[in-house]
Amino acid sequence: MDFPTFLIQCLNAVQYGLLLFLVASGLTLIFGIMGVINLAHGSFYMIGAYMAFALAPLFGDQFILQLLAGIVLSALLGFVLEWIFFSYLYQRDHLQQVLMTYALILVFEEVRSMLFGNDVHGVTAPPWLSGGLSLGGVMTYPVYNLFASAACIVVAIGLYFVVNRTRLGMMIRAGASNRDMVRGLGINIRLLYRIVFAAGVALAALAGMIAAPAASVYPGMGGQILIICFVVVVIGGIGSISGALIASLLVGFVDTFGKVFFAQYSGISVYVLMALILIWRPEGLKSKGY
Amino acid sequence: MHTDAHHSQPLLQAGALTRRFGGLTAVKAVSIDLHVGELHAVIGTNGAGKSTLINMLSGEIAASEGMLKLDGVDATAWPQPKRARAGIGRSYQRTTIFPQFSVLENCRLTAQAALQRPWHLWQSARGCAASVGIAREVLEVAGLAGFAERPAGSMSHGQKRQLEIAMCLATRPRVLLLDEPLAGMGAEEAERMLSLLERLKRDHAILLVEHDMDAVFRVADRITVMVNGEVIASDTPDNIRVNPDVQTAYLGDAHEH
Amino acid sequence: MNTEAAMLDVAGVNTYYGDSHILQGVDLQIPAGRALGLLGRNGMGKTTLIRSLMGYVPMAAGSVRWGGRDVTGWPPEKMARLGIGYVPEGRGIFPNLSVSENLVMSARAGVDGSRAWTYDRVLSLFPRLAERLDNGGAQLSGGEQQMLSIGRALMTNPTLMILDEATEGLAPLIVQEIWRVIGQIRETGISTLIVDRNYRMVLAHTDLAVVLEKGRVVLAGESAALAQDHDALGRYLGV
Amino acid sequence: QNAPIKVGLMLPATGTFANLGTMIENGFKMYVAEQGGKLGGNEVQYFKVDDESDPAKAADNVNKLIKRDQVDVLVGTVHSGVALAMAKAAKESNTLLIVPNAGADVVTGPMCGKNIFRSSFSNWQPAYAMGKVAAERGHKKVMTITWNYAAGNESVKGFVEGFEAAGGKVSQQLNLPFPQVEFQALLTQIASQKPDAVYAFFAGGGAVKFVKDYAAAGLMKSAPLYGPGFLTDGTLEAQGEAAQGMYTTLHYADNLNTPRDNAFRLAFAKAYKVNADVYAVQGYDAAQMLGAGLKAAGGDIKNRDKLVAGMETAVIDSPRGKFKLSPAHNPVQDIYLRQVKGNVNEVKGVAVKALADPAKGCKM
Amino acid sequence: MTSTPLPLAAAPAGASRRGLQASLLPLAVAVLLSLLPSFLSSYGSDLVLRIMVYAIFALSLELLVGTTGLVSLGHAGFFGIAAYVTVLASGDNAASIAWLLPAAMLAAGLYALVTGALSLRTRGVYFIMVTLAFAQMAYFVFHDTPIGGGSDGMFLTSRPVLAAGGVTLLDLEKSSHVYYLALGCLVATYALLAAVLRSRFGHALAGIRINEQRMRAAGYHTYWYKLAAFVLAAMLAGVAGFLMAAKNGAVNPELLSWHESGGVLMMIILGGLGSLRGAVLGAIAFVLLKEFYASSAILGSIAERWQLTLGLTMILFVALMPQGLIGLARRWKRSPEAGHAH
Ligand SMILES: Nc1ncnc2c1ncn2[C@@H]1O[C@H](COP(=O)(O)OP(=O)(O)OP(=O)(O)O)[C@@H](O)[C@H]1O
Ligand SMILES: Nc1ncnc2c1ncn2[C@@H]1O[C@H](COP(=O)(O)OP(=O)(O)OP(=O)(O)O)[C@@H](O)[C@H]1O
Ligand SMILES: [Mg+2]
Ligand SMILES: [Mg+2]
Repeated sequence: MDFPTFLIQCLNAVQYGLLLFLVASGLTLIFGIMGVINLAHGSFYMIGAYMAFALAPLFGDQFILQLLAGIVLSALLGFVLEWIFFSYLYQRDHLQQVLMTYALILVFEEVRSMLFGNDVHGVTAPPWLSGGLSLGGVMTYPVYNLFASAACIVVAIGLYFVVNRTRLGMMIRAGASNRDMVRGLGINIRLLYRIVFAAGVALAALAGMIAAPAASVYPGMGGQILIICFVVVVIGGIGSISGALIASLLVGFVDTFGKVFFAQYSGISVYVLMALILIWRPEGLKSKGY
Repeated sequence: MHTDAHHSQPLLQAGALTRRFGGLTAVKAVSIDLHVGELHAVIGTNGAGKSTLINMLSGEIAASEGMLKLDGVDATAWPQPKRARAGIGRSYQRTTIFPQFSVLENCRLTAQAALQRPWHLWQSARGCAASVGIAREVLEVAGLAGFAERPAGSMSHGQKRQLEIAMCLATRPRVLLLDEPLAGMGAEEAERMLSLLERLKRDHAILLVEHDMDAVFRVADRITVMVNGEVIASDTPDNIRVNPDVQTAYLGDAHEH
Repeated sequence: MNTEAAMLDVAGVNTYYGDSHILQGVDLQIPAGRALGLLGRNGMGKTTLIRSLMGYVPMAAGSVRWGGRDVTGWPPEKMARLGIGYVPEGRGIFPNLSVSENLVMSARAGVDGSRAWTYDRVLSLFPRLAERLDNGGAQLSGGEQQMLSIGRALMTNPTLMILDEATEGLAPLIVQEIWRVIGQIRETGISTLIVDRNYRMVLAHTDLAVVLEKGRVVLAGESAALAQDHDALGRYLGV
Repeated sequence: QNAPIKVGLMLPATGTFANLGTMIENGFKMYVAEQGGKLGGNEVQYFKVDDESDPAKAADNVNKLIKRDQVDVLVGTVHSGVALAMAKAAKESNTLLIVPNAGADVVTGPMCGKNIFRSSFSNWQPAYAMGKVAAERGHKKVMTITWNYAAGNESVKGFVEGFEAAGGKVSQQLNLPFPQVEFQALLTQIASQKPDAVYAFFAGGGAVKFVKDYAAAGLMKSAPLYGPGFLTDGTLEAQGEAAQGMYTTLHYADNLNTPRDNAFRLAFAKAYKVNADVYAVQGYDAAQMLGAGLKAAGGDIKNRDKLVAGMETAVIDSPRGKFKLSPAHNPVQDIYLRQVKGNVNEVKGVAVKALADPAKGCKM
Repeated sequence: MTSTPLPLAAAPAGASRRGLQASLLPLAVAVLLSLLPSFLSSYGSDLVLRIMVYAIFALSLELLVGTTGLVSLGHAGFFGIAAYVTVLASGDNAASIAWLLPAAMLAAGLYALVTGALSLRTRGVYFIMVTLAFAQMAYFVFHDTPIGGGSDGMFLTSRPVLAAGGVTLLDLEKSSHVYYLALGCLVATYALLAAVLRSRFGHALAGIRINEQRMRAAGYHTYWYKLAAFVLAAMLAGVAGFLMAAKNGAVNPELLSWHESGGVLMMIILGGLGSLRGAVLGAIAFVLLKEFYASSAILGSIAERWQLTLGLTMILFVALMPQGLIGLARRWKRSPEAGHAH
């Protein structure tokens, strides 16, 4: 591999890593901080992508506006979902939540099929993002991908700030370890959790909306991303935003170079990485920090 | 077993145990000997490193430096379960029980540790007469006999503290490392615990960590005082009581009776 | 006891855990600015009473009034917002938060808008905590956790402090300090409800005392008077 | 009058391939409806099972049709792994099986059997044809890329065979785990090696994303992208601009413009409100094949020998053009060269006439 | 507070009587199962067979999750490895069950020994994910390499037999023989696990689930206990894998996929964690519900929407049954004994 190609591969790795982070961030929030093992996270991602598909014609060129509308809608959805399906599960065994989210996957998948059919759909990127940059004469790089990466970085910073630096973030984390005590301090944990859950759903949906123009929209798209996101969250250390970012980038690099060097066995590479890291550091890379 | 072994070799001997947590040295080169027939109290300010010391003696956490001998045999590298089976029993400062199990099962399970036989698949655990017998006995001793069938989690705080001690006794230890056994117990229960300690020390080596000074001065044969990870004094109770360093660092004026 | 206007007035509390009838008609009043000690042997229902009035455990019967207002059945977060600072038995530290986060997250102005208890004041009360600000809650010693739990409750600037075994595991010097602070708090007009195994200290630092026996109030009155009643103390506390 | 013929449709109703399942089913039913709801004079009764495209459940699912519903003939499916399990079960229970899509070479290779038929294609067929086309178009050095799974590997193998037989050289075979859609790393590798052309096998969402990414990387001009028809069939709306001008090979195209095809497409559009595609044709032809066999057997489904002989000798008047079956029961058919124009795969000619699958390993 | 002490130890006599009662129901079910094939169509017996195989699989996971508290999302790895070994080791002529079944179990057990030894360094969700990782590795080995026929899997050319002294006792080409072998395995697995749960070993595992720290302090080498449970569970999953391969006559990488691991985990949660009956109930419910919702003969075109109906049903179950199906059964009976099962 010559040097320019190597650099482009690094760029690929970073870009894939950042996109993974965007999806995984919502998962860290719901899974790592609230303690809900949310298998339906991939479905929220899918919902976001289909939302982009459905909203695009309504908003035309107003891409940012469309994203905002999508965030509001998905947050509302998350709010209601938490209310109906999760609010009474926190006191129970965590595995009950797993069963619930598993059931939700089935339901979402079928509802999607009823609303949108089973075709593959494309979503076009807004014109101002649809060009390509030439990279050293080797290939061109879609501007949209760079935009997506930028969006991921913004979300990463924002999320890190909220979770680590605000009282809201502290309350959420406190709630994950001892709900009763948080209540005893005068904090309405039910409302708080509903908001966090909504935020997690909105983040997943945002990821889906951002990914849609690049990845297209198709049945089962949520399932594929789900496992890899769990891998990211766990490698990073559950509940750690910065850990998730590092882990996403690591996974991005391992996946990218795995494909280049061990094409035949690249399916295993990410899992080998996870197993090695967890055997080395049983609590993930950043077990304590948030 | 020795009856009065004070002058024989110590049952448990710890040399220069040190434990660091990142930048903090929680315990600095603490040496301590425990003899059968002697109750050795360790007192000290909050965060002085008493629980950490117990954790190192029982093998719960590894010492950064130092050595440990049980019965003259080097036990520094032994993992916790091995130490426990060799006779080092401990209780926890924060109640550490099996809340879902019955009170009896809590004790039976710890008693079973000495008779594990995991391959005895045909034999029912509840039918294991030896462990059930020990469990009933220690519940009687701890004053919990009437609660045997209650789920342990449904007991009050003080009752759980009593169970904590009972579970420790159920392993039939030779060395008892007790981390604030009186905390949370009412006056009456504390009284019973103290007389139990007085009985136990005849054939056990006991290390007692406790903040209740009345109790400590009543039962201790020797007192070690820790502040910020270091031993500032180790002496008989009478000498400790009047030691000015100990008074300013720990006792305050409350115990100058 | 009934002559003063009660800040907290709990009447006829009956609480069950499953089938067992734990509290059997308990009455309790805490007048504004007064300290009340709740005594009883292990397992008599002290904690259950506190958890009932805080709204953690549903009461089968009984009422809770706050400053004359009926607040029966309110959930814990609303009770806390009335101005109750709660130091639970067993501390309830958030293990995944650092010491300073444990304090900061609970900071709140009192119902009257007062901010008497600030981060700095709590740290100066417990200098040991100031040394361990970045430690995770789970990595504190038992006593440090207890300090944190008290400090956290103070950060909410309560009008009523409920201390359930708040001195457990604290070194004698600190315990003295805590009792001194309780005295101070009392002077600033804050009420306190204290459960502690050291009945002598409780009786010395409270105005009123209530003794529970098997879920019933068997004795209630002035603390000073009870301190002299060796008979009753022997009967109900086993001392 | 005979008892109704029980047809067991084992097709995906959920998951990635759900749409293909619907098209196949509709095609099949349309032919039966055209015959007045009868095949060989018999009423047709349908039994359906969702195969979920999950090979792990395939054995159980196919047994539902064979044992529970006791169907006379099995029709299915899309996923190759599932089709293999069906073939295995069909052999063990001696049930008639018609595969209306799955291209796994082994179905009409080592797994072939008297009672096993295919109305679609073998993976080898369009790939081999594309190999010849690529060589004819003057490409010397070509790279291939696919998912690392049976269908992809078979397709690439067919392409290499066709291309190298015609004098070309495949310089590198890339693959990535199924069903991953992160192509960027491999696209970079392609770009750095500067091949004359690239042959790709992907389907569904993967096909859409691959073609879009390939175009976005600016590779379409420097290294034209070829593939079997699945790369652009049913995905053009989603691929949009990116796929324009691409060449693919398949046994069907969107505007063959034969009277037979036009009539079929019109009827299909009327009946189901969507345009017919290759999957609909395959379903339709599966029904035709069964009909031909039944006719030869005089409507008696139990007369297996006559039925099979009838199917083996029939000339199927398919919308794709007439075809017969090879001795291994795979269509011997023309493979078209098509080019993407707007939202259709326009036919540009015949890549290979009457191409028969080599049926390696078939002993019958 | 002193209440009168309860009568001394649940006397052994009483315990064995209760034990007898507790084993009555499973025995009755086993007898019923052995009679079923004479009443059922071959499809019906197939369905029951499938349920039995999944019940064994679920029981094996129950030991890990319900008893020991080790939640694994990679259990299908062992199931699938055993299935592959069954096919790979059989060769062209019918192999003997006598060594094939142990070989399959051993292979699963060995993989569990190696991966378990490493995975058990982690806890909780990390453990879940490491087990997943190891199962995925096995999955990709079979999916991406030619060892096991790649993504399409491979076939069992001839199914195993059991012969003794020239007499063929079992010939798995006959589906009734597979049925009775599976029934035998199910009974044996259930009995073994029931024995494990009431033994000291089982009690120690339960103790580890609830408070591992205390178990170590008492003198238990918890790591070895957990590893033993992990390997045992994997070997029992191997029994299910062997039966699956024998039943289907084919194997496929999807047998090792995380969907399969997730599915069996859902079974035991649905059934109710912490009881063997729950695991069996869960397997029954999961298979039957799916079967019911997906049969177009009964539900017509709604059958195609089985994901919706199944999903909604599961949501209802979670909402209404905090203890899983077994909790429902207990509520009906209100028998105090049921509460004791670990
Ligand atoms: N896991 C840990 N990581 C970091 N610091 C720790 C950890 N465990 C304990 N410490 C610190 O080590 C010091 C000693 O703690 P230890 O629990 O031994 O005190 P102690 O003497 O038992 O105090 P107390 O009487 O309050 O229980 C404390 O300052 C505590 O914060
Ligand atoms: N969760 C529970 N379920 C069932 N019974 C309980 C539960 N919690 C407490 N109890 C019982 O209620 C009674 C009162 O308990 P409580 O905790 O109120 O006692 P307490 O007076 O606070 O005792 P202590 O001084 O030991 O803290 C005890 O007998 C206890 O066993
Ligand atoms: Mg301590
Ligand atoms: Mg209490």
